[in-house]
Amino acid sequence: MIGAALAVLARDLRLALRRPGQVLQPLAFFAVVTVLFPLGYTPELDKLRQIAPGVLWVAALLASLLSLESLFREDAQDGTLEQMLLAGQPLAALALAKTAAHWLLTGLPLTLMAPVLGIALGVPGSAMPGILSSLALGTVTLSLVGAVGAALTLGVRRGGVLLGLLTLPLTVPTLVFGARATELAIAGEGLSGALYLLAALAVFAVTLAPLAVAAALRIGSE
Amino acid sequence: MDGYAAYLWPAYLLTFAVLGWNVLSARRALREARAEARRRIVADREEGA
Amino acid sequence: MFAGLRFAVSGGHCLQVVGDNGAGKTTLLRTLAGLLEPDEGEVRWNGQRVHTRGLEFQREFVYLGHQPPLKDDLTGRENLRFGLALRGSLPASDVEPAIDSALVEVGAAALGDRLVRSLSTGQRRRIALAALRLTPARIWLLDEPVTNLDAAGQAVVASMVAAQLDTGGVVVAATHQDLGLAPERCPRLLLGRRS
Amino acid sequence: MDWTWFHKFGSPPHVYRLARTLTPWFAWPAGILIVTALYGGLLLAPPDYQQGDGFRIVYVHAPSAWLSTMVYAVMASAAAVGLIWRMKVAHAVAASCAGIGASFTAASLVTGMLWGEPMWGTWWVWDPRLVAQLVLLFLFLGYIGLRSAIDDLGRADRASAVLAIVGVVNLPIIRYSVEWWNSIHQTPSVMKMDRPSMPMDMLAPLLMMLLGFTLFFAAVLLVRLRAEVLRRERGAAWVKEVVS
Repeated sequence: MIGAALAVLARDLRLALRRPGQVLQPLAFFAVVTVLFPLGYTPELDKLRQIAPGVLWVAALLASLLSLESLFREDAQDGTLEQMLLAGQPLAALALAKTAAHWLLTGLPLTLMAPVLGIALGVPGSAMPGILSSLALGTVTLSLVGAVGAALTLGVRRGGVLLGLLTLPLTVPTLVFGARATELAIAGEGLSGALYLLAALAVFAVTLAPLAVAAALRIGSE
Repeated sequence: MDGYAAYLWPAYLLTFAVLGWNVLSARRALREARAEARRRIVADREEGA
Repeated sequence: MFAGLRFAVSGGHCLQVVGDNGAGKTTLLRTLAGLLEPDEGEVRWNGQRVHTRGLEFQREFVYLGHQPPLKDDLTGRENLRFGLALRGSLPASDVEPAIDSALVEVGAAALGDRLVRSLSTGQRRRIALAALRLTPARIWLLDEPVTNLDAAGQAVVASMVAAQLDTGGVVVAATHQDLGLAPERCPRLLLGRRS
Repeated sequence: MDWTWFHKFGSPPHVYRLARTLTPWFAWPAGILIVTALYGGLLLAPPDYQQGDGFRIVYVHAPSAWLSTMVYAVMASAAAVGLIWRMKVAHAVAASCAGIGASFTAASLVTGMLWGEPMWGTWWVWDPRLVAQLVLLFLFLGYIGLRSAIDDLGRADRASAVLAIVGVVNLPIIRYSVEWWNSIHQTPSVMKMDRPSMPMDMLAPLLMMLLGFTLFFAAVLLVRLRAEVLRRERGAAWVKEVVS
């Protein structure tokens, strides 16, 4: 079972390396959305610093969501999803492996990029460790919750819009705790409370979301 | 109803409109489902004949 | 889709499913594989219901749909390696030799290191046949196994099916083409449109 | 243990007939309770010492808010039963709940805003309960959207069931996170009647409204369930009997 899950993870990473453009797209999206705020609001760093937590988190949320739409679609189209369904392995483990690949390819790069964008929003350097750790934890939950939505909307008309409608309300807790952690980091206060909550969400999602994804994938490939 | 009438009545009106809508739409759904089932029976009978 | 269908296949036997387009050949195979659930009735394997025995049963069969499950951006060999790792049926040291011999067997030795993207439909089918050859499963569920294959490829399928039956396996194939087996060994199941 | 009752609940004709028999038993008490509570709430209950007559919105706001959460819970439970025991009638119950739930969630939002405006002087305040209701409305809309986007009924039933279960698991977390968020940002909340002892003539109409709305939901659900079962079973022999 672990071997099969690792094989799925390795395959998805290898596929991403063969088409690096797909990995870069969510990152570019993240940057573009963040850059729009100074243009749409004000270039004054003092004011931008106040909205930086919300901007970073909403932009990361949307970037992660956009890339999730195709999480299972290609596998469904070329038949390898069915191959996984019939492999005699627990589907939840394979789903977790696919989500882990998604996090490594999207959540982690988004996290690493956030400090750079944070500088553009006037975030002080002392806040960077807090931003990195909160986003690293939060994007795990985002990938998992989004994977449930992606599995449910697999092969559905206008699946992208629906994916947003299904997934975004479920990401409210991550957004609340994540943005708060970032706010505290910028203010230079202790943020361990918010990080604990983010970690709890991530653990909860890792435990339950793969089961929901597996159920949804079985239903979707009928 | 001191100064609150302008808020109180719309709230009551809206809630009772929602109650009414629920009754009407449920009844309409049932009526339509029955009509549809009847049409199906007529169609089956004509096919059989 | 279809109703009133009842059949049994025992070890060493084949079942050839024939019928018009839309008669439900693929639906039947997918139901046997447990991908679809029958509205009524059940599929049994060794007396146990397939849908309650999910994972155990899945290791007993391999399903090959009419589209070979291959990733365009991987080579044939990488695809085969993934399929083996997914099933976990071979120890790591045996993987490469097994892949080599399977590729030779299906006449695709030269194709293994090319990206699947660059292969023709028939060549992809050959890679899929190599995957079938590599999977130790007693039941083969094959949807249109010989479509898009040239005469040599069809002969490969026929000999693979014969070998599978000789070892006591079961093959259920949906195809109109002859698999080169004696009729008593491979009865036909005709699916007709519901009239 | 005797499971025949369970299988009976899985049988569409039985459910259809049972729903038809039970509807008036819920509908009439619901109507009587709501009308009585209306009289008690608008005429008999004294004005609130702080909020004056404005507090009377509670008699329509609270029952709608209560129903919205309860309907979601009923919907998710029915969906879970349908998913686990493959009971088609349970899926029909879940499908019937969505529209009712969404309408009451919307009603509770608007009445909440109507309550808030005279208190806060603005139509929308980021009150945690309003926000939670808004998220609940999105959950209902997502459920309805997913259902309508899948053509195959069996798939739509099961996919939406997974969504409803995911939603109901998340709902407490969402509520908690919104409360937590509010406790940091300190917005005032007036939509609470959390006085230690609400006088009986204020409380009684509220309790009657809550019960009345619950029974009302049951009655509407039963009618919708009949429609849903008929739609799913058209062509079955028992349908001919009940409609002709």
